[in-house]
Amino acid sequence: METQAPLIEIRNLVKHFGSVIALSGVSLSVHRGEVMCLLGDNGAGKSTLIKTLAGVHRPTSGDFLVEGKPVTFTSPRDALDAGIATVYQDLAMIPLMSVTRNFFMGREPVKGFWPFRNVDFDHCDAVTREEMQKIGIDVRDPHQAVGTLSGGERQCVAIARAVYFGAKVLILDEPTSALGVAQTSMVLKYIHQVRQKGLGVIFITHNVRHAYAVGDRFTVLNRGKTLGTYAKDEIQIEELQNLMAGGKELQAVSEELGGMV
Amino acid sequence: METQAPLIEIRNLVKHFGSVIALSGVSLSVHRGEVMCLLGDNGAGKSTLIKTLAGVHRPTSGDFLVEGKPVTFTSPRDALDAGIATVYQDLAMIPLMSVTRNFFMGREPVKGFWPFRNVDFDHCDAVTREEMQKIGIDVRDPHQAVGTLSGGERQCVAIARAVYFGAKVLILDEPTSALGVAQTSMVLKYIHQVRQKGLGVIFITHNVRHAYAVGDRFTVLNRGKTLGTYAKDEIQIEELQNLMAGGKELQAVSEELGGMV
Amino acid sequence: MVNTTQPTADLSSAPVIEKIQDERLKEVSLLTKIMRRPELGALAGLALVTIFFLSTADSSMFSLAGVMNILSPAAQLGILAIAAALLMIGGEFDLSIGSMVAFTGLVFGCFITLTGWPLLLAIAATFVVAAILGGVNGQIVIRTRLPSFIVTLAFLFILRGLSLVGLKWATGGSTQMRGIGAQSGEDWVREIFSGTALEGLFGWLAAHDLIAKFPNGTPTVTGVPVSILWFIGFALVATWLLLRTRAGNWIFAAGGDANAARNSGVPVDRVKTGLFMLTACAAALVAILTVLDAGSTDARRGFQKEFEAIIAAVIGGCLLTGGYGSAIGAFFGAIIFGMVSIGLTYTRFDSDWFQVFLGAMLLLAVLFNNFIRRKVTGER
Amino acid sequence: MVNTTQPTADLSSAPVIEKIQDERLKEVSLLTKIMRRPELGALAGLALVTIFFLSTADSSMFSLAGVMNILSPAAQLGILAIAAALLMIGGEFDLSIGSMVAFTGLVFGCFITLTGWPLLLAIAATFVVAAILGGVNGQIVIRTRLPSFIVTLAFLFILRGLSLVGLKWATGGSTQMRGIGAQSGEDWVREIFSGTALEGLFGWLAAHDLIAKFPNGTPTVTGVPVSILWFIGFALVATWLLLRTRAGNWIFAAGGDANAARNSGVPVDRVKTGLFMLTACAAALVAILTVLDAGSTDARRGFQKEFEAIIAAVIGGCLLTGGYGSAIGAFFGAIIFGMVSIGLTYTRFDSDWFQVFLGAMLLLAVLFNNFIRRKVTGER
Amino acid sequence: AAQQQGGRIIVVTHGQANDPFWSVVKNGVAEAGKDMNVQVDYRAPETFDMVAMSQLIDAAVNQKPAGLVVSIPDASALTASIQKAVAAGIPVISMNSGSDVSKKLGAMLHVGQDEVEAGRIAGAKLKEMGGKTGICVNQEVGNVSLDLRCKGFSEGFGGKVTVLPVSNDPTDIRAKVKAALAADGSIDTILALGAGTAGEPSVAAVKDAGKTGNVRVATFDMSAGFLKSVADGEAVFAIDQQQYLQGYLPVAFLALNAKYGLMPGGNVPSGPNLITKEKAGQVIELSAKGIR
Ligand SMILES: Nc1ncnc2c1ncn2[C@@H]1O[C@H](COP(=O)(O)OP(=O)(O)OP(=O)(O)O)[C@@H](O)[C@H]1O
Ligand SMILES: Nc1ncnc2c1ncn2[C@@H]1O[C@H](COP(=O)(O)OP(=O)(O)OP(=O)(O)O)[C@@H](O)[C@H]1O
Ligand SMILES: [Mg+2]
Ligand SMILES: [Mg+2]
Repeated sequence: METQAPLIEIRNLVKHFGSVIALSGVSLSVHRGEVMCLLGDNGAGKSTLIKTLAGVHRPTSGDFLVEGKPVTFTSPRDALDAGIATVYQDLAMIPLMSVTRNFFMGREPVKGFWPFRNVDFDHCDAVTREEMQKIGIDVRDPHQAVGTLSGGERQCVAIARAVYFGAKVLILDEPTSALGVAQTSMVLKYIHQVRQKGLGVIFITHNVRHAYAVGDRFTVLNRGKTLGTYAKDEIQIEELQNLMAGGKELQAVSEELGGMV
Repeated sequence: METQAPLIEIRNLVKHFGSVIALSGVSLSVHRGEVMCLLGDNGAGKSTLIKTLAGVHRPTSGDFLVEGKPVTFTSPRDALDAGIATVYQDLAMIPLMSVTRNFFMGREPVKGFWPFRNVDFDHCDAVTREEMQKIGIDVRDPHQAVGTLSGGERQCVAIARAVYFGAKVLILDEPTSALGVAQTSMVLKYIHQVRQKGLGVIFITHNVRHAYAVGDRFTVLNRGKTLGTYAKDEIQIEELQNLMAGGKELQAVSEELGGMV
Repeated sequence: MVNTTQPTADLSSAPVIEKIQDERLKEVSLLTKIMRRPELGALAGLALVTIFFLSTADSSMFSLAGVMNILSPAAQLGILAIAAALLMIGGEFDLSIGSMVAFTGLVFGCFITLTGWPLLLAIAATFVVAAILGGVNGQIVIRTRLPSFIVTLAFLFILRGLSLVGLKWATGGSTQMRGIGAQSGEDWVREIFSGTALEGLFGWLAAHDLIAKFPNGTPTVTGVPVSILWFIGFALVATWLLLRTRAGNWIFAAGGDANAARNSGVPVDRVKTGLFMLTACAAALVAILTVLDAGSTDARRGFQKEFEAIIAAVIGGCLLTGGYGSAIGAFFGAIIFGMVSIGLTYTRFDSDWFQVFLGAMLLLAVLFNNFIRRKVTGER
Repeated sequence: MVNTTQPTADLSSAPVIEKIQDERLKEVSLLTKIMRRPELGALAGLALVTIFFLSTADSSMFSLAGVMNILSPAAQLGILAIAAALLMIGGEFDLSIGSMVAFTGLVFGCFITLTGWPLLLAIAATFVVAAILGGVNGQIVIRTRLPSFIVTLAFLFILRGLSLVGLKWATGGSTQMRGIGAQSGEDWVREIFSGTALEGLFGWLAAHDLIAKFPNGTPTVTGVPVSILWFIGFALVATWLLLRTRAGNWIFAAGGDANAARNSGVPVDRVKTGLFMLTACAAALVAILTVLDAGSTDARRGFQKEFEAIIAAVIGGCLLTGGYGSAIGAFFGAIIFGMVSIGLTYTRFDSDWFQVFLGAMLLLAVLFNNFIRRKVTGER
Repeated sequence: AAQQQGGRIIVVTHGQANDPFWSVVKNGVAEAGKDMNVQVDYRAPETFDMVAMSQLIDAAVNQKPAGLVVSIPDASALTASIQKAVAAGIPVISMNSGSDVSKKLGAMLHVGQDEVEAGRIAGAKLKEMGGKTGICVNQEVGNVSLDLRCKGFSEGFGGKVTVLPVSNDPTDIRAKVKAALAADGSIDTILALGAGTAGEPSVAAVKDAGKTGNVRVATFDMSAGFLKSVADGEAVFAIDQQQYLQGYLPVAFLALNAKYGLMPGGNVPSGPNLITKEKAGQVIELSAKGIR
């Protein structure tokens, strides 16, 4: 075991849902201070993969090492405790609950002693407001229900939360898909900052430009299998785009529409 | 009234939700065979605007003309009957229902006479399969529940449905955000085709490249107001991008990350 | 190997129906397709309950007379349960069904005894009254956007109270109105709504010693009670409605997500109002059947039937949250409920244990139903 | 002008809480903030009901004795309603509450009369039994993933049946167990769970002619029934729990979206099991309070209380779908229900009309509650 | 006018206004109120609920009525409330149930018949008619006064008695009675605890099973339909507690007490009274009007 073991390493991960095979042997590693982009077509298994890393699903077989040590997570809580914070594609937020309550859900800071242990909501409100400000959203009232936020703002809450609690690894599943240009820039900048702090990041996106802007390495999934992993200096953006989509046909459309996709 | 009145024209549209002002005077028109891109930051009011066009919300004030005639829609059904088909950002699909049932929801073709009027589900299944094939998704079992599709596939169902039933105007609210590269190309190609058939299209997106690839005119919304409408030959892609985001700060980030956003 | 890469959203809390892509799995796929229907679990539950009683109950329970005896109460409950199931699939509850049975029974009785209308007119008028009341329920729910639970709960009390007041007014002080049967004539309309059908067939069977007879030669079962035929007929129509018609699609849509349905052009409010009216009419049908059968009505008719109807619908696989379920499931659910509640009388168990057994059997039936469904669909 | 461009998702079916961005609206914002709380509507409903009775009922209804008289049933219902509200917020139902009252009452009675344990031990043991039963309910719901509606419904029957069987066994054939009060001693434990508190104060008040007295000189109200204090205390604790603690956040999360909560690290299963245990313990508390007060228990104790508890919680603003509601709302809901049901006896209405009025008042209270909330929040 | 006559008289019982038995009581109460020219109020909890009933008595006491009439199905649970009424100086008369504790709790007298005793008399009569195996059709198991009727029946009957728990639904009752008859051929006696609810469907069930005449059906209380069956010989008798009196007399006594200070010197037994074939014809009409 080397001293600088990857933060997360999976080998030959397989995941079945009943008779459906979602992942059939995926290997991947994320190191400190690295942004690993996970790319692939709709239904390639990206979300399933990261849900397995996050403790939502249990792998059917395969090895899963965190900092070189094999782990088995039985619940998302275990993953959180191991320092893996995740922004899910479906966000994992409760629409009827306030921004603050969603922000701290599952990890509420308490004060006082046992039977009278309180959550320090004033502190929570302050943190929420501050973290949201950092990502470029001005939450005037942190008591507002998350369900009343626009899709973009909600995404920002999920990201800010994951970043705030992300101790070692930050996983982001299509965080930029609902965001406007300004917010997207902010998130990409954020990912950049997080990497500089020495965290590992797994970043899922369908936008090859977003991926190429912040990614260090790119893993492409296809039909539940790894198609390959490439360092940024090994691959051009066009090649990457073709790998993501599967090639030929796309070229035609792209040209027809002026190469703008 | 000219002979070639715009398919849809709105003037000074205002929409309040209680004390919230979502739209404060928006004007817009869509002509036959034209793709009008509706751009704007998160929360600018894009979804509210198109929901008003689609009959979901009733405008607080302002004029709404379809082919030159003033209309008031009291329900989405009225809009559908007037030939306006919409793909909502939140998709308007029932997860527990099958793909076919969702596809034809609200517009089921019936056969037979009154008390024994049946929906012709075999025909429906065939149409669904065919239309989905056209958009590049191979639905093996049209009885499968929509909730079991991936985000991207679901989006494709919604788009295929709107296109199939779209008689005059097709409204698409961020249709490409959850799609992979291949599917995105397909949708853009689709929009292109629809335009050539002479329909009007309103296309909402946060991706300036997608917008520029298919758009004829661009209307930018900001805080519930129209910031301006530009024909494709009047504006460059960089300008458009700046308009969408609101300018300066973005430049910095974009450069920092290598101008890749 | 199964080779599947079709994307599937995470839907673990709702009944997941998976997709088999490989052609080699087609047979499995067909079986799965049959077995994943919500009603199949209920059928499994019914089988379990039947086996239990076959091994513990007196053999007379499963004689022809015994089966009819189980089906009679099941039929009345079932008519309500199917209507309740449709309404639940449409995303609403009606807690006033039971009271509606009492109230429409009274209304029907009044039309017969006080106004002296012919039976057909009285029945038609009763259905009209029921439909109006159901429509009021529905309109209040739609206009105020209050949960239907609380609105129809208010009507549970109001209609129950009005039944009492009305009965006392109509009878001059009694809580029971009688003589309705005697005054309603004996024409073909009555044949449709009371007594037994297929009497000729049963008489013939008895004459040929194919079914049991009393010592005096009349068959122990003279025919199928009409309520059972109504029950079966309603179940078939409701199933056809749900699965094959436009209205059925709208019901699923309205219950699955009213907003999404509305945005897709489904007239959700009309669908829901229609369902409330249908439920009220089902209650009226039960009222007419029981009143004509018993010849009388009283203030406690239909007591807690709303509750039992919902139970039967849930046993039959309806989701309380709406958008999922089936009429045939409710059909089997009502039979399970009827069999359990009647069946214990045929066993040797001390009747004090009645409720314990009722509860345990319900739980077992539902657990088994669930177990079967999960096994078959591979859902975890 | 109001200037708001903060984005808001479409959430028209759920209580929308809008966001006011302009500083000039701060006062409105504060008012809105207070008024949008789910319990405020219930308070408005209570006001309406109070006004109704002030104008129609005997003046003695709002005398000190009258108010205590309203609060006593409200307190017993309310303890159950608050627990039911917590459970509903957590996304589950418990239909076995009413039967649990009967069963734990029997258990408690047996501990006192058969084993002769001291009161404190008997109470503790009763709570343990209740917690275990609640835990069983919860575990079945969690492990089988069946709807809690159907699981607890089975327990409704099972526990009600066991109460009957147990009572007959314990008393040698009767369905009523008497003399529990007499055997449970008169120590400080009993003071906490039965009778009245603050007797000194009321005696003093009576002595100084500040409150009404009977002809024989004793005050008409000798103190505050302890059940009312338990009720208030439980409402406060539950409110604190919901709004200020980690567990409260978890309850909202578990009910709002169990999957999302689980993914965020909330131990949803533990939270739900805990809530089921809490609900069972609340039922046990009510059982102990009523058994000590009445000195007896019977097989019908708590009949339909589960229903009333859910009604009170819904009147108090809880959503049936979970994730939204408040303990204080259930508190007011229980008082509304208690006031309506007792209040009618102070009026001149014929008791035949009781249910009609109960239903109409409930509907009115909820409609008014809804109307106020919509007016205030600008929701349409 | 009523107010001058001495305020109102409140009746609190454990039977709901829509229960056929108690609706007759209530009719008696109303009639007495009219005859004596006093205001009367009839109150009962929504289900058989002793805790709620004690609260209703408390509510009645608060209104300082001129008299209070209560039934006492559970002395332990109601003691405190009744004693409070007595302490408040309100004249109390107990009725229907509680004859044993009536005096002790301070009631002036008791009108009515003990449920156990009534059941015992019915049981003895049915035994005399040759009954060996009986069922007691109980439409509300757990309602103590109904349970006591079954208990009395089994004491008086002597033979084997099982309780058949049923709901309020006639179809359900009919099916269950039929099932019981099918499962146990030795059943020769059926006692129903309510004429309209349980009695009539029991008669129908016996008819369905082809055992009319072989199985004797009797019932507590009366309904016109059941009485008709008695007259036709399909059922043997109905036990009449003359509950109309249980409503009428206490109100009349209390009204007279308020007016002239009169009060009878002892308890008034209102029943039981077996209505057999000979008498059935005469009472059908009264029963249909809610008087018997
Ligand atoms: N809960 C589940 N039950 C059954 N199959 C599932 C489940 N979740 C995922 N799958 C399977 O996993 C495969 C991959 O789905 P996944 O959501 O991981 O795709 P994705 O790569 O995230 O797609 P997208 O880009 O559209 O989000 C699909 O083929 C689907 O059949
Ligand atoms: N149902 C509603 N109730 C109250 N306010 C609403 C409602 N729907 C929208 N709004 C308001 O409308 C404004 C615009 O929201 P909208 O959803 O139209 O934004 P959008 O431009 O579609 O944003 P995004 O790009 O994130 O989808 C928001 O400020 C919000 O406050
Ligand atoms: Mg995904
Ligand atoms: Mg939008």
